[in-house]
Amino acid sequence: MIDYPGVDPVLLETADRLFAACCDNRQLLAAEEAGWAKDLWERAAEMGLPWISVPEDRGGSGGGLPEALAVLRVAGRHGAPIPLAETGVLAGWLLAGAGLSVDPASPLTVVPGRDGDTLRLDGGPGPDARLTGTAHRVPWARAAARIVALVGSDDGWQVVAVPTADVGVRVEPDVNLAGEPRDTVHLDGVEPAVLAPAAAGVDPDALVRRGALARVMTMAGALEAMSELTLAYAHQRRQFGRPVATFQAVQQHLVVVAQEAAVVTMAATVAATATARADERAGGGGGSSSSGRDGAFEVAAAKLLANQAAHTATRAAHQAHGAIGMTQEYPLHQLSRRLWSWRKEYGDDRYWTVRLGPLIDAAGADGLYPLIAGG
Amino acid sequence: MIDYPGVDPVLLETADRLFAACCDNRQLLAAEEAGWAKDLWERAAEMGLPWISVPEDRGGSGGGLPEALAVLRVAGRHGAPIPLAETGVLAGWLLAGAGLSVDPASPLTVVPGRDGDTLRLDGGPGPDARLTGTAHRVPWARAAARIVALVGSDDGWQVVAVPTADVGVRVEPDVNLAGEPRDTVHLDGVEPAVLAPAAAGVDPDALVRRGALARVMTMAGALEAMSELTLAYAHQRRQFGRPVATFQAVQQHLVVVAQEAAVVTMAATVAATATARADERAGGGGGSSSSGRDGAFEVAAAKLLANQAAHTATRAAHQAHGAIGMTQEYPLHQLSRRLWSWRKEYGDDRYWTVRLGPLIDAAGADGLYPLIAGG
Amino acid sequence: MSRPAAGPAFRPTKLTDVELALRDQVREFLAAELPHGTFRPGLGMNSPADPAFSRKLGERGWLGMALPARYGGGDRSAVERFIVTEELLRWGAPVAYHWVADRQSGPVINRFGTEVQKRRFLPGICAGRLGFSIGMSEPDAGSDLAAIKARAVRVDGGWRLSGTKIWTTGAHHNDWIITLCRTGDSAERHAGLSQLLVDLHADGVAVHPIPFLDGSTHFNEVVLTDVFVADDDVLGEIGQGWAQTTSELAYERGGPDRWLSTYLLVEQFLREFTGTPTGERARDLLASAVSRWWALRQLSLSVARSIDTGGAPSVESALVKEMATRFEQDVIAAVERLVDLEPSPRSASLFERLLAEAVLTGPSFTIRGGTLEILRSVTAKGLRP
Amino acid sequence: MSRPAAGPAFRPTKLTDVELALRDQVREFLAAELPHGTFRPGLGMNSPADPAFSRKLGERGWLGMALPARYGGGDRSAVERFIVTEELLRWGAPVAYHWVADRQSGPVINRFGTEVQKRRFLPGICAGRLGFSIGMSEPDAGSDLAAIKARAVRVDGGWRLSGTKIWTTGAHHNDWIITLCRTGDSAERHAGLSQLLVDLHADGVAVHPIPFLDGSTHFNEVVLTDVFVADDDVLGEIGQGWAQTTSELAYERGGPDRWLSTYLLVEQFLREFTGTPTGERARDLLASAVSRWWALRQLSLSVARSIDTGGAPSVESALVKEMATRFEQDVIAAVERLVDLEPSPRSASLFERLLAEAVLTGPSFTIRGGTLEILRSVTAKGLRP
Repeated sequence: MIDYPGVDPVLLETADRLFAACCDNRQLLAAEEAGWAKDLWERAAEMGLPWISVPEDRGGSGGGLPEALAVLRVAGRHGAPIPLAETGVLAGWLLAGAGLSVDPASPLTVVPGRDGDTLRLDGGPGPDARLTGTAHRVPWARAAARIVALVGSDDGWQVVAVPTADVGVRVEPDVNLAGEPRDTVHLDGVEPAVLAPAAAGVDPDALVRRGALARVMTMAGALEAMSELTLAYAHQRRQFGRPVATFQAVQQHLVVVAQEAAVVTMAATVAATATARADERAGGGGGSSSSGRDGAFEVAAAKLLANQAAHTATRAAHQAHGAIGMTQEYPLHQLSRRLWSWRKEYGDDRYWTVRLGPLIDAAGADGLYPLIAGG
Repeated sequence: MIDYPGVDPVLLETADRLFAACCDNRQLLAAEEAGWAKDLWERAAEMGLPWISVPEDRGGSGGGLPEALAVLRVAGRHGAPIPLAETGVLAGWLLAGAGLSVDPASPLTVVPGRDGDTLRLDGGPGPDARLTGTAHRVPWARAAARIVALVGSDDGWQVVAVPTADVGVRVEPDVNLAGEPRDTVHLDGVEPAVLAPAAAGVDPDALVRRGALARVMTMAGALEAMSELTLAYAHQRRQFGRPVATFQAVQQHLVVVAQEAAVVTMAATVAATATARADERAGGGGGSSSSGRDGAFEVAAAKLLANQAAHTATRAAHQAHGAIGMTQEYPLHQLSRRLWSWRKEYGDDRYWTVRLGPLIDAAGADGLYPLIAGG
Repeated sequence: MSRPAAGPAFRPTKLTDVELALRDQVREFLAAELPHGTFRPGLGMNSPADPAFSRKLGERGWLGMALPARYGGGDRSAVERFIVTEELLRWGAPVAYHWVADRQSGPVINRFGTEVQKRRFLPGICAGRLGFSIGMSEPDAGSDLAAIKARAVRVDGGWRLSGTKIWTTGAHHNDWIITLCRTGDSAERHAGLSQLLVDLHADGVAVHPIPFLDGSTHFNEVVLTDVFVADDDVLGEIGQGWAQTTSELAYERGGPDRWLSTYLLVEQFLREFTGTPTGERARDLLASAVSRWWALRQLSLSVARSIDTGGAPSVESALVKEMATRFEQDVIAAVERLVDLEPSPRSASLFERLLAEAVLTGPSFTIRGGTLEILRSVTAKGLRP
Repeated sequence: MSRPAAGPAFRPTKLTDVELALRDQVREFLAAELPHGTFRPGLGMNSPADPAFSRKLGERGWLGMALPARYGGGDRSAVERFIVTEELLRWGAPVAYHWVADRQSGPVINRFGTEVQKRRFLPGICAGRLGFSIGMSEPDAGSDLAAIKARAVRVDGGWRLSGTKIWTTGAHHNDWIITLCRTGDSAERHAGLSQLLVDLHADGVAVHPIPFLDGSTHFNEVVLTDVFVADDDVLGEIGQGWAQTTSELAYERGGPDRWLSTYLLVEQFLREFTGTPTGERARDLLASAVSRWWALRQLSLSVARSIDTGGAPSVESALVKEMATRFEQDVIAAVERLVDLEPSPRSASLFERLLAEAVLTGPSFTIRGGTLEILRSVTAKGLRP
């Protein structure tokens, strides 16, 4: 049962049918070979899925952040190999917040900002602006029409987009553990197609936070699908004359996977609600300040839990499956490889642990429970 | 089957019979009330057990460190509530190393040296020497005839002993989680009964290392007994018409407890051998240098493993037992409470992790496997 | 790649303004009644029994909250009861006296009892004046409750009951014990069990303490020797004891008592070690634990809301309980590794005393109310593909 | 308080001077043959197959070490084999080509084979020129080996074998597969099983790769369709296949391959991150892992010594394997949490490539050679009070 508080179930049913039709294990393996699922992208684009939460007057499909995230959760169930989060929830958010528009057909991506990135803006944020440097682990860069980035300038953070077709752009393929493109992008004096100051509060930390929220929701979907797949297998697979689901040792694994899926789905949803509320308060597409109940705690806690779940749940799911789960022909790896990858994207355990530190210190002993209980 | 490489099994059988006769659950509860088991002490003293490894010409029972540690392992099986390790392996080692003698009847203890201790030697290490200050967590202090300590002076580390009967000595009772005395000792200008420079290489670090070795061996015995007790219970206790040992969930616990007991017993024994060899090289009762294969790595690794086992094994053993294991009338707690206490004595996880750091750094990548494989 | 199935459902929920106001009231009451440093806080439901404190809660309408007002209850919701319980437990308040009566005996009497029984017992429970024990486990019937041997035989006007019950919390200060016993001779192990209300002061009832490994005496053995139980004191139907017993706790499993037992340990760590430069290990613990409490609380709250809206969240509450009690133990281990001290039960430091108590009693967290192993089987059976 | 019982016994042991000299020889060979940076090291027994390397080991007498010299073996001890295996694995040497033949097929042929079979197969195994696969698992017979369906029927001069075997490592480059199949019709599931030596190049044998989740193709499905197996190629006795199979691995379970799969990951972490200020987390990992390797190695070595002195350490080796494989996985998780990088299988960093491989293949460590769950049951049954 896919449902998401406040989101039209018809939207989610429709998205689920689309992904289910295009993301079986064979199709995912083909997409891994090809770099992405172009056909799926085109059908999703027809339905406007990638641009949900981007205002219509900015070229988007309208709808709110909850709708967009709910669709990501459905996409996560199927491992949909397209830049869904990148196009709308991330690039669309950056562009629209900066008063820019998306092109309602082209896949976009966003430079997540890793250690070792050297992107810089030369010539100031005017007509002479040129981008140079290297960005690592850019999702789906080879498939994207434009690469959106947040770059520093004397006038504050600027949102820029460069066409991947530009001669100054070189995309060096790399992948994550799931075979999803995480390319290295080299820019050599590229003129941005668009450039505008980022919305108030939008800075690299805010981008990582939004990216983490997108990944957490996608991971929630993957964990739910993993729990269902494992449960189905354990009831179908028989050894010693009975379903393996009746063995205590296997039951323990089934319980753990279901628990982790429940924890992450709950955490993702609560974090999404907190972020959407903060967005509203900030007046639309803006960022949110880093104090108070603006979603900072919720997103940090949710990504930390999701990262831990990626470890705990995959270990249990694989153990419940036995050898079959290690094969390419059985779909479990499409979920586990993605979870292993996504836990390192937009903040690993340590990143979010460090971010939670000041919030906990600020709360102190007397404020600790209110921090946990949201007040 | 109690055996210990190179140690006469008759000694261990004898010790085992003695402890078994004096350390059932009821007797241990009575000793907890009384502060120690005086009757057991007297019988052990008659047999010379506390002074094994202390040279006969220093008032000891002779024998080597392996014999003394093997007896500690047997004592650990029964939770023997007497200062066995303290009297011989620790106090005897300090005194004999300093050319001093033990009194072959009186229980001794040693100041382990905790943060917050303030013991100091006034008047230099001569006839005017006086001891003042507070020492915490001194095992069995209220039962000991003398308290032995290692104190600093301008002439290096001094071994001193003060009679607990001295008017300047005040023993404030405290306990560990097992109810074993871990008293606070206040000294006010006490004249040491004996005083001599510590043997070469004997310093507070060396004392902690020797204390850790003693505790590890005692913990090994406790873990073995815990494994046997848990196994026996799981085979005897029936639920749903069969022994609980036939349930997968319980089997998992039985396996874990047996594994942890095996790990710690092996680690303790190898560490004991390495230490005994280093002792021999250092010429008897001396300390050993902190580099090379002098037992420093082995003792550190063994105590770290024992501390972890105290957590892992007790959790599994209690889970396998269910409610009965939480009661005072069933003997499991005599083992688990001791393991919980001993893991914090003579170096907790962090202490030994910090000590292992430089050894690992010194080994480096190329030397890492030789460090593990002992060459 | 997989079609969605009907898995466990946890709908996120938030507290309403009315509920938030209740929370504020409870917090104000606790701050005034039990200021930090003036009382000995306990670890969750292991906290001390304090009948006077329980009566004060009763006066405020915070016991029997979800019971009908006509029997002295509050006619309030599961979420409101959740809020009060959560605040009491995280404060370390002395809840032991009313705990079982409020959480379990009141609801079961309300569900299965006669009108007379409800009028007789519920007002006292709601006032915090009547303490109850649970008589389920026996020496040979722990996880396997159907192996119960306590037996009641028909006599004129009632039953004569004999048997031995163990792990009966608080029987030495409580008034009644709801006893599961055999009233029939069915070969089917689950049939022929019934629940009887037994006066702990009746003839033939002997209460012996079962000291816990830390020396505390919350637990008792209750030996019943030819105790007469009137027909009026049969709870529910004769022969339905098994069904009544298994249903009564289905939704209560995942409540705040299953994840707050060691909360105070961490709060007190933060209080006593404040200003200490916290290393990576402390940061790891705090971030992990706070995140998990946050998520567990949302899941647990969602179960309470589901009950209020007519749901049947038995799988959900079992899932929460299983992971929550494991987490409570993980917290102890993590805190214990943070500090290089040998915790003494006699220490002047509250943190140290709480740590000692947590280490000693922690193993019971995954045993009480059904072992982890049994819970996992029950939970797994509720998970269907 | 408890009387000593006959639990699992691990006697500490040390390497003799002769054994230490062997270790030095292997280390010198590896340093000369496979210097760091000149080859692609593997993770334990998952390392690449390199027949040329295996032949070099054979030339040095380091394959089939414990087999009789008259069949090309070394007449050496289990401890000596332990030493060679340990050094090869911790170096990440390419052992896959000879692995199964050396570890399992050689010993089982030596134990159950005819004189003719020994003369035919063992010299090739000892020379590193003959590769073997294991034909045990089937689609419906994984943990439950007795459910095997592959069946051989009696024909003139031998057997006609049909069935499907899966998870047969290296069948695409090996020469023979020792196949467990049904030769009788007994209702007793374990009876009627036999082991046949099947030429992988024989008519009716089809080998299809089963790609692993990381795309590698170590594993195969071997489909056997009316394959003729001569009477000479029956291994051991007809009907004794179950007993032969269960005995063959009893002592091999706790070898260095069960705790060294992820050793290189840590060594390489230390190599590439040297000079980086290692935080508390890195110190925790290094100290814990090094300590546990040290103890596991001592336990594992003790098992090998016990075999050499006539012991039957089947419970001991199962205990070691179960904890060792869990530990191998724990190491991956701990290392993975230490470094904030998204490991790419294509990275220029060896550490990163090893980490990617470890994360992807790690789940198999507690599955291969019998799942953790089955192993626990087997082990627990061997533990008697």
